[in-house]
Amino acid sequence: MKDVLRMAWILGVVTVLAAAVLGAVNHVAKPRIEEQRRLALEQALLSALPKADPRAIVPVYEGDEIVYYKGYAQPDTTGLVGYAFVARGAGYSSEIETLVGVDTTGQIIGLKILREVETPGLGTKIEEVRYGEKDPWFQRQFIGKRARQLAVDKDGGEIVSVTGATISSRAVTNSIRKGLEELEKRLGGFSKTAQQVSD
Amino acid sequence: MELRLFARRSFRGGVHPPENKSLTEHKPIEILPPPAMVVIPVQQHIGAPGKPIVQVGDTVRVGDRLTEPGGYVSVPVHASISGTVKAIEPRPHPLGTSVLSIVIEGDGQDQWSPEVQEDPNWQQLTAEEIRDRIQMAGLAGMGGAAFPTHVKLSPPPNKPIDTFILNGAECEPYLTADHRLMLEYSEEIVRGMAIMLRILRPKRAIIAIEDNKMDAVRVMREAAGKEGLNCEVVALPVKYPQGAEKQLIKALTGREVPRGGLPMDVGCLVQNVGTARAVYHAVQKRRPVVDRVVTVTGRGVAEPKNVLVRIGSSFAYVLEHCGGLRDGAARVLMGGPMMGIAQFTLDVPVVKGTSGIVVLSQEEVRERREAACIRCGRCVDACPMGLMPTAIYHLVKHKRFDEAQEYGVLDCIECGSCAYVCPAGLPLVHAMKFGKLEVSKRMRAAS
Amino acid sequence: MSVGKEFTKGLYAENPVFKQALGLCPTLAVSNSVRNAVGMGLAMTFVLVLSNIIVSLIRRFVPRKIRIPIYIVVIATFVTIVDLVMAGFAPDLHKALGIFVPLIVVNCIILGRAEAFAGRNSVFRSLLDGLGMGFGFSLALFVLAFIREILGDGRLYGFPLLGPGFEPMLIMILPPGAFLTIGLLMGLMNWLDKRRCS
Amino acid sequence: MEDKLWKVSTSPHLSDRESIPRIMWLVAASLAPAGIGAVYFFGARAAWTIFLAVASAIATEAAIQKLRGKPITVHDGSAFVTGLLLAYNLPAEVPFWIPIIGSAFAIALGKQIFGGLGYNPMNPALLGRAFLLASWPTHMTIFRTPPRGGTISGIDVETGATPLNLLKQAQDVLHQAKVAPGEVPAQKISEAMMHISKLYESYGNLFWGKVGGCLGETSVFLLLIGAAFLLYKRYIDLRIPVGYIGSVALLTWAFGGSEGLFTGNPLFHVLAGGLVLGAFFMATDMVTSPITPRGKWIFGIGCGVITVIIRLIGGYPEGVSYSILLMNLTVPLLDRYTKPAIFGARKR
Amino acid sequence: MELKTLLIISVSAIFINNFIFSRFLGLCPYIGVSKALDSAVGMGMAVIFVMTLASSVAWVVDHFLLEPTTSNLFYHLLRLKTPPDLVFLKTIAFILVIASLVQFVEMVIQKTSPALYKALGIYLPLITTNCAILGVTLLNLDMGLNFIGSVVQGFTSGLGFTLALVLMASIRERLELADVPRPMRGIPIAFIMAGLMAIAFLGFSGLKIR
Repeated sequence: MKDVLRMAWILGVVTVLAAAVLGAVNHVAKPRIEEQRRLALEQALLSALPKADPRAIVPVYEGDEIVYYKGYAQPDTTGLVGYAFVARGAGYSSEIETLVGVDTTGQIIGLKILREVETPGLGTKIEEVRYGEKDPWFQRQFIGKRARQLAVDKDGGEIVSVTGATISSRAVTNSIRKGLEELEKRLGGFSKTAQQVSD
Repeated sequence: MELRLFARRSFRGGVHPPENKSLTEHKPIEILPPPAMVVIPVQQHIGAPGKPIVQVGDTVRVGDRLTEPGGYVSVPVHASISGTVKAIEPRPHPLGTSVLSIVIEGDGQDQWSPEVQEDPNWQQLTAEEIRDRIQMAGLAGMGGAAFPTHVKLSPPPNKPIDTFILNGAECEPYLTADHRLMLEYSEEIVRGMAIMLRILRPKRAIIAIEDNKMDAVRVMREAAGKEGLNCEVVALPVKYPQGAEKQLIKALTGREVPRGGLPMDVGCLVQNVGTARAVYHAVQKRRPVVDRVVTVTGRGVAEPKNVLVRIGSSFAYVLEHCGGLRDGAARVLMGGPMMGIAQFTLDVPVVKGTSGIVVLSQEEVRERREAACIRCGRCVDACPMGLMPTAIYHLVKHKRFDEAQEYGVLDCIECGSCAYVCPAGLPLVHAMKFGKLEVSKRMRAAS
Repeated sequence: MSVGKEFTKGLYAENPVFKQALGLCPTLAVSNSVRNAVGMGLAMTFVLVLSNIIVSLIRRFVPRKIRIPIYIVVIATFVTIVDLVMAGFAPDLHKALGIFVPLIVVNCIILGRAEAFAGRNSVFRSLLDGLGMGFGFSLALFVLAFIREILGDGRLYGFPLLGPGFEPMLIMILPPGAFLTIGLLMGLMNWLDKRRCS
Repeated sequence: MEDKLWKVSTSPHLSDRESIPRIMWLVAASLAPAGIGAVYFFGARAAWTIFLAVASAIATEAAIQKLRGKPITVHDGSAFVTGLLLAYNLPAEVPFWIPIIGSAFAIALGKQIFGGLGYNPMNPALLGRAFLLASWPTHMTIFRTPPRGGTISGIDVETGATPLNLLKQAQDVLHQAKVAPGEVPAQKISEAMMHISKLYESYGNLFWGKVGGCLGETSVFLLLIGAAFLLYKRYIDLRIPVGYIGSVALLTWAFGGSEGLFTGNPLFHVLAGGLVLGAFFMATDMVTSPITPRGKWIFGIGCGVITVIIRLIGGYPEGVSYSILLMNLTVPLLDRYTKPAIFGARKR
Repeated sequence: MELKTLLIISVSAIFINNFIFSRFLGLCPYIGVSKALDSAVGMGMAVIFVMTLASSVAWVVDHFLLEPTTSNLFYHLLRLKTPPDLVFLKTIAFILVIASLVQFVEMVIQKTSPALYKALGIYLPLITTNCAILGVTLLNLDMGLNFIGSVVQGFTSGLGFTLALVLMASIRERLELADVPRPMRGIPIAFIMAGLMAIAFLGFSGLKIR
């Protein structure tokens, strides 16, 4: 019995010691991890809203949830350049998350796929960058398009799907269109003309 | 897949090898003269060997008893020629071993023992006396299995026989000895059968013949009618191994002999037609088994025929009377090509279980180009015992005998159907025999 | 055994992956690219060396009966440190390796070395053993990833290697490719070993 | 008579005429009509693909056997059949290296690594195909060559797809329209419905082989000629194809329709795709199918169930190859648990 | 959780994202204990049992001890101002939970059912270091499943593992009789077989329950 108590004591001490060490490490690493997360999001937001100032992209909440972001040209949040939102759609083998940026008229100006675990070599081609090019060819198609144009060719739309990966292509396309329509509803309609942004 | 709709009476599995019976089926039985010398093994049956009661130098007459039965499951052997005992020593036996044998040099007289004579009072014999006579006449199943007949005719009281089957199926290719016997000695066969029925008193008696011998069916039906025998003569569709006891019972009665059991467990008893005739001889004529009908055939024999030969005549002697061997003779078998045993010498004697001497030519012999099993399942379809021969083969090959036992290796009747159809030429029967041996060795060691 | 051997045995003769078939899950899971493989190898080596050292240090004070739970706690601590540090400083790699970073805890190589070696040997030898095993593991991972990335993606460490004309054999970066590659590699090694012996 | 020692051997001393080479070459012969059909429908390119697949299979088999120091047994025809079946599972216009690599994989890793003929647990040709499909999916799913002699009213020419592909695409569009009303243009919906009805009326095309698809799978008629021959020779057991095709028909009839239970089109599903090729020539592969009668039924039905699952809700338009490969994996278990009753073991 | 969601989790865990053929979890026992069918079945049952249990207990531990929510027990017991975020301790917490769970289960089974202990007993100690167990608890956390979802995923992942293990064992038993090249015998051929099985399981990819 004494033995058991001794062992429990040793084990307890070791565990508490370990937890303490980890607490310390966590204390140091946590800000860094959050910083990394923030950076990643910022980078994505910037590729969605290329003309916005990195310091002037503000989230818009609905309850606890961020429903979209507003991007401004100036650090003092003036000169609205557009909105960004996260679109989610069920792909072939994963949920595909895309961050999409639109200008004030509802025209897509940038996008970045945040998460996808599609079939390597097929579905993942939605992120494929062709040899000698800079951006993914599939995503490039969306730039300049509006909600009504967004459907894959097989469904009668203008987006050329990735060969052999219609489901992934369709998931991205449809989720973006749905997100756009939702955004439009929230905003009560896009404006007819684009804001002039002074560079 | 078997089309079962039309098969009236049958058993599962089986094969249809070419029959090749036309070589001898129309040739009447030819009686061969007694040879100058016979070699009579003291054991020609399943059970304990007999003990010799003669000595070298003794003179014997045809029908003289040479041995004392070695026990209840044992029968004596008798002199098949008259002459002098030259030697009592191990000699090659057609089953492939050396067996103590009594060698008799003939005197050319062919003198018969005075005891061999018709018994006018045979009808008064009790069942016990009949069995005794059958045993002392040296009767052992003439179909090939050579199990002592008197034992078979003594079922224990708790297992009454309600169906008696006379086996004239003769499903082995080439063999026609039983066929000719039925055609030429139908009355004697029926008489022998009547004697056995008298002992057993079954409800039902059947004479089973494959339908490639319709003439025999007719003759036997007639003979049975004349004898006033209350029995059916049934023509069965040709299929190997129809003549195997368990398969025959299944085909005729639909009953399955349980695993490890005997026909009497389902109230049946099967006797070969040759045995029936020998029963008649033993009981009515008091004549022991000194000769038998043998089919000498195959493409390696010059003049295939059915012959009545004395027990103990050498294969060489018999073959000489059939015109000798042809060029290209490749295998000499005792029995048919499916279950027969290949002989390495022609000096072996004809024994009580020798239904045929088949000499195959090179072209007929199964080539054994062993290939890998492609799991085609033909052996499974062919096995009349419902086994998976290929599975057992692989288990035996890898010495996994416990599993082989689970897969039923002991149930194998060694009919050869599996190996006959195997496209890979695997020695399936060989593996079965080896597996059975090992498994029973282990079982004995365990008990 | 010489000190040098203590280190080199892990590389080939007692390679934890190829020779002992240990630590298979991360080996197969993250060997679809060399980048992941290197990251995983480093993380493993870090945990192996440090846990070996600590286990060797405390081996005299630990009651036999509870040594395994204590080893596990020690290992889990280092694994969590790696996890946190990687999340903070190499987020992409952290994302790519996924749950296989925390799963280093149950990697049989580490517990196996702690139990079989560090618990019985000096600190220095344990350190060398940890390094050797860690490098051996990394080497195995690297070899697998090298083959799989080149064939399956036409690239090496993310750089196009076989040119645009090469059509990558996708199956190599899918799960079946991992199984087939390691199976063939192990067979090849058995064959080479046997040839060398005879 | 000469005194010599005769050769002995164990019984039985006779055997029927069958041998493995004979079976294999006759299976190859039974596949010939479909092969000739492939060349007729898809042109000389098909012959070239078939030749490459067969040559590569034979070469790989011989090379490995030589390497292992085993007797070279390519004359037994099994490698030939594997190459042939693989070629029949390829689209007409694959690049030349596809059949070569596919056959090499099929023989090397599908068969020889287990010790060669008789030991492979899975169908090598199908493994080769699944390997190619996973490795180079685009090459394996593009059917550009329209078959000679017409297509299903032209719809498969413009899209270059097999009937099952077309069906899946059309059903996807309809499903899309159902879950998100108003998003898919009405013209696309009516086009999808038109495709489906056209497909469902194309029995003639499907039967004679005037549809897009893999080389050897399109003509049900030519395949059935070969199958009839194999059945006559008793090289294949009816249980597997009957169980397979029967369950596919039943399940597609029950669940294949869009208007509720038992509104599907079983005949279309039986005739389309590789079902007939798979059911008669690949699921029945002796080495990789169960040996017991009951096992064969379960195997065939299992193939049917998985095929229908993949066709109706899976990621691929066709599920024949995968279903057979998956059922191959169950064969040892099936054999073990469906042993036939040993004579006399049944309760009376 | 909706029944359909649970069905999707199950189908995914058994077929599409099978622990062995797709997620690479539990490979050591998969290769090690797949030589004979009987032991494979025993191992499989033990894994299903422990996985289900571990999934539920780990969810409880995570939800009430680690997550920074108002249901955190430390928040209530220590009267903290904000719920503490202890998720960084998940690895150490889960592995301790699993280790003690296995010990506990072993003891209970030994006491209550000697027959079950005989069948599962020898496999239980191996399970602590089976990464499939820790793996499933971490996956549940990653996927944000609730309690029922975690339990279902734990159970069905175990089923998927067992399916793979039993199929493999039955095939390996047959391969014992095959003429596999000498250097490939044992573990290498098991890997090749696993690769071929994984190819067959690709057939399930993209399965959608609508």
